[in-house]
Parts: sequence; structure tokens; C-alpha cells
Amino acid sequence: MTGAASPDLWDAPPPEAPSETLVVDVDGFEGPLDLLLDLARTQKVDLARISVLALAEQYLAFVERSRLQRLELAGDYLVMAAWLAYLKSRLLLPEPAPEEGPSGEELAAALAFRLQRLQAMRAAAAKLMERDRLGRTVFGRGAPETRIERRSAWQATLYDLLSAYAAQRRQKVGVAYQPKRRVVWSLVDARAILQRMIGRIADWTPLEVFLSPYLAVADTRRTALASSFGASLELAKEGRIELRQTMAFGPLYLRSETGRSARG
Amino acid sequence: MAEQSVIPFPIQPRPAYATDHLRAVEALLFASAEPVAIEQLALRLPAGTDCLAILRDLQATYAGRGVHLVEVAGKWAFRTASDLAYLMTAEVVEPRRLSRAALETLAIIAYHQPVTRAEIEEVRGVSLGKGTLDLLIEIGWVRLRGRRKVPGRPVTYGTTEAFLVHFGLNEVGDLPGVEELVGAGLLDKATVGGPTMGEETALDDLGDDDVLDDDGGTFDTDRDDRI
Amino acid sequence: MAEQSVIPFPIQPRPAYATDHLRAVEALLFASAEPVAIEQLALRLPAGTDCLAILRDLQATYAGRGVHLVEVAGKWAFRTASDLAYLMTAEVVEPRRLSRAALETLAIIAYHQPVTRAEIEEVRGVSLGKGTLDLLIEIGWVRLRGRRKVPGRPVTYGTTEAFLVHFGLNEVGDLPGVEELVGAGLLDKATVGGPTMGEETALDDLGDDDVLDDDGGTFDTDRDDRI
Repeated sequence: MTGAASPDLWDAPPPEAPSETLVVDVDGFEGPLDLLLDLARTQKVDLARISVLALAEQYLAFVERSRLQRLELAGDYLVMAAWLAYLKSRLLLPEPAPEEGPSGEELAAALAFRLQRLQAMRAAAAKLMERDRLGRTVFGRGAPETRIERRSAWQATLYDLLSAYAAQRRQKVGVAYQPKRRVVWSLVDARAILQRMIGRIADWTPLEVFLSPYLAVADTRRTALASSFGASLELAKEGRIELRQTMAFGPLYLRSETGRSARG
Repeated sequence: MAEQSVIPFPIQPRPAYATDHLRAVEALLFASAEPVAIEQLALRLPAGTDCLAILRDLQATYAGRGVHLVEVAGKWAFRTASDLAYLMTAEVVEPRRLSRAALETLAIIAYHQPVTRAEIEEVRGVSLGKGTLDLLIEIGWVRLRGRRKVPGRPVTYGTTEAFLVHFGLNEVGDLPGVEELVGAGLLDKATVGGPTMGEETALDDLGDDDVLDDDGGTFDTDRDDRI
Repeated sequence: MAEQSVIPFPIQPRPAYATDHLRAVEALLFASAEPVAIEQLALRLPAGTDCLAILRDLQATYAGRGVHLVEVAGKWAFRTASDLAYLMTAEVVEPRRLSRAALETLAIIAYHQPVTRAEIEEVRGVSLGKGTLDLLIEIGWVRLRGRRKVPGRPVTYGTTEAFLVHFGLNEVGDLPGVEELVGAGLLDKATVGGPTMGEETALDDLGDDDVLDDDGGTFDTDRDDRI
């Protein structure tokens, strides 16, 4: 039953979205080692007796073909191609002096070993899935006889704990993305600022000049203008300043009443 | 009595059904979460199988054993023998899940210990509900560790050995770091900010705290945990 | 075949325990959905009861029936006979389908544990997709085991008791084909993960780094390591 089911499991597409894996899926291969293993199968010999040289040539031919088809190969594949080209040269050229690192044969053996190991793990995974699995081929007691005792066992798994911490971290960062609180000038603020500045200026001066340090900041521009306009009307009504505007939508000039009277 | 051997199973030869059908009924009754009607059994067995005969046989077979086959509301189910009920009562404890707030608090304590209540609240951004810390302490996963050497000398909290045992950790330092949470897929790289409270060094912060006097023993073992 | 009677239960008279104790063990195991440790059984029975003898007797008694007594993760549980799987379609819960990457990762963790993320990636020759380890941990088959005593102290992963229970394994050493793999040199510590492989177990005071040792049930030893 599982025997029949496991091929499905093998062929099942990964549930993750493609973007979630770092693998660029080349003809369904999962990385260069997987591709090599598949190429090795065409030699139809025991992996221990495989011709690594032939394998390297096949791989390089595959990469070349993909290049001609303008397929984007992931970096992993290109790194492996470079390494195999090197291995090929080591296998074809006479052996260098022993102190120059592992020989071509040793490198080839190491690669053959990695392929064998990967294949062994795949076979192991398949065997594992073919076992009598609980809930698939064998079943436990369907109606466990439970007599609820008031002692409660608090349950939390490490996964719960780590997820909670991760969620916490995410939330923490989320704060950084919250829109900034808008700065709002109250009428009282604007009035205080205007009064402070206008006391020193007796000549007609555009409102913008008073507010220039605040208007430069985009966030405060609108609120600074609106609130100081309101405040200036209030101050004019109280006779503390004079206002002048020569045309509609023209600049609004202010001058201090006290400044004018002081000058006579 | 004590010398008696295993229970004799009365075997009554009956020609009405195949052994495999009896085994099938036995397995179906065992695995089913609910009592099973004879019609349901019949659906799974070859047409014409005498299910009632099988059930009666099984009932007789199990009569002297620790488990009986009983008929409830016209359906059939295995039940432990009623005289053994006293054994079952202690069997089950009620599993209860921690609230999200408690889990988060526990995680913060685990990662940032020794940590004060104020610091937990700072990390979580909300004040700690009444009873959350009490609950964690009552469960036995959190303990008072000492006092922070700052004005007000607030109590610091940390995790217990029971915490390590429950979560299968050898030591607090075995908790994966932020990088590893990302690696395991629990945390998105894009959303990882800087360390929130210097968690990387939190475990070396022991020197900052005074150990609560009555707690010295636990503290020592705890210190051994850290490398 | 159709004429065969009920299954003959082999009755082997043994003087080692009272009938009621056998009935008690039978009922306790039957009532529990989870595997039960022999220690848990012993707690419910008079001191000195030979629980193992009872278990072996029950195992033999149930061998031909529709329900078997099996040993998983070092504990005992009744399970339906696997040859009756075809009947149990109604009980099958459709499990989460594992991707090929997840399956391979699970196998590598099971056979090479304790193993680091980098070692898993080395065996597969490709970096581990986001969510693969996460998924295996969430299912409850993989857990964090500790940290390797090498620079960077990477987290190591291993399998859980739930993994053993699901796959009907008594211990990690019972994984299919372990001996062949070791024989073929494919599970040698010197070749898998390099010489660092044993460091963690040294930390855990196991003395030997051969995790896949027959009695080195990683699960058991690990548990003892906890303080």
C-alpha cells in the first residue's frame, strides 16, 4: 500500500513556492549533485565503478547546452561546472608533485562517494516511507479510554516556543514600518512661535520667512502654514500685529504693531 | 490465584467465517473512534459474512480478558474490563495549551534571561497580564533568578531545569539564535531587526544580578549550563 | 480457509504472574492511544511483577490476531495488523505530503544525527530550502538536539520519539539498512560531516560518537543527558 504510494511522494512537487527554494530548478533537478546522479545513471554501472571523467564531460556538455538555450543556471551549477572542468584537467594531465593537494583520482573518488551517499540517503528515505506507518497502514487505539483527571499537563512544543519568539521578533520589526505620527501645530504653538519671532521684526515680512525653518520640512509645512495663519489672524484682531496681502493668493505680509509704534 | 497461568481463551470452533474476517472485525473495532454498527462491519467484509457470529465469538473470546467486547446502543466496541477501571483513572491528564501571551512571555524569558518584568513588557510592547508569570512559575518552567543591580532592585526571571527537560534542550544556549531561526524557516530574513535587548550577551549577564538567597542551589546548576 | 475456525490462541502456561496482572497490562495498553513504557506499567502493578514476561506473553498471544502488540520507541503499544491496512481506509488521515527535499532531509537527519544544517546541505549538494526544516519540526519528527562544539556552535538536529512511533521503530539503530550503510562506509563518521561529528556526543558524555550504535538509541541516551 505504501509501496504504491511512495512513488507519488517522490514525484510530488515540493509544496513550497518556487521562490522559497534557493534552487533554480533545471529540468526538475535539485542542485548539481542531483543532476550528476541522474547523469551517472545513464552509465548503468555501480556508482563505485563509475567513470567520473565521463560524468564530468556529460555535465559540462549539459551546462553548455543550457547556456546555448539561454537558460539561467543557478550559481551552484556553475560552481560545480568549474570544479568538474578542473577535475577533468587533473584526470587528463600527468600527476603533479604529491604536495600539491589531492590527486585527480582522489578528487574523483570523493565525488563518487558523495554521489553514492546521496543515492543511499534517497534509498533510505524511500525505505522509510515504505515502512508500516502509524495512521497509514497500522492504527492505534481509536477510542482511548480517558477519564479526565483534574491535573492538567501544560503542553507546548519547542516549535510553539520558537514560533512565538519568531512572531515576537516579527512584530517588533513591524513597528518600524508603522506610518510616522504626523506632527501637528496647534494654534497655541503657532501663536507662541509667531509672537516670539515677530517681536524682533518691524518691517513687512512675508509669513513664509517667519516660518522658513519649519516650512523646509515637508511633514510640517502644511500644518505650520495653516496654524500660523490662524494664529496671525488672532494676533491681528488683538492689535498685536498688522497683516497685508496685495493680491489674491499673494504672499501674506506681517509686521509687529509694537515695532511700528516704536518707530513712530 | 497468583500461580495461575495466562488466561485460557475459550476457543469454540465455528465454521461460519474465515480467520481473516475475524481478524478484520477485531482490527476495525480496535481502531475505530466510535462504536461500530454491524452494518458498517458488513460493508468492509465480503458479502454474506456472518458478522454477528464473529462478534459473538469475539465477545466470548475476550470475556475473561482485560478488554471486553461490549454492545452499546446497538453498536459494538472494545472496552477495558470494568473491574480494572481503577487502573485507568490515573492514566490520563488533561492537556492544556498555553495562551499566546504565555508562550511569548516564556520565549522572551528563555532568550533574554535573566530578565525583569519591565523588560518583558518592553519587548512585548504590552503590559504583562495578571497571572501570566505566576502561571509559568506554577507550571515550573520559570523561576525567580535574582535581583537586578539597578535602582529598585527588580526581580529577574529565568527558566528552570524542567523547562529544559520539557523542551528537550540540554542547555539554554541550545536555543537557536536568530540566524538559525531564519535558517530553519521560522523567521523571515527580511524581517529580522537588530538584537532587541542584547540577547547575544544576555546569557553572560549573570554577574549583574544578585542571586536570591533561597535559590542558590538552582542558580549554581544553571551557571554550569552556560559555556 | 473459509472453514477455518477462530484463531487458536497459543496458551503457554507460565507461573510468573497472576492472571489479573496480565489483564491489567492488557487493559492499560489497550486504553492508551500512546505507547506505554514498561516503567509506567510497573507503577500500576504490585512491586516485583515481571512486566516484561507479561508483555512477551501478550505479544505472542496476539501475534496471529487482528491486533498486534509491538515495541516502538522503547515502549509498548497495540497496533492493527499491517496486512489489514486495506480495510482501514476510513481511518486513514491523509498525511501532509512531503516534498522530495523534505523526505531526503528527514532521512539524512535520521541516519546522521546529530547533524547540522551545513552537513545536511553537504550531503544533498544543495542549500536547504526555506521551510523544509521548519516543516519537519512542526510535524514533530525533527527536533533540535544541541550544539556542536565547533566554532560558531551550530545547532544540531535529530529525530523525535514521535518519529520512531510513526515509523514503528524501536530505536534509531533500527532504521532500515543502517548496517549496510555503515558496512559500505557511507555512514562513517570520518566521511559524514568530517571529524567534528563526534564533538557533541562527547559533550553529552556518551563517550562514543557512534550514534547509530545498536543500543545507542539516541533517544534514550539523550534523555539521560538532561539534567
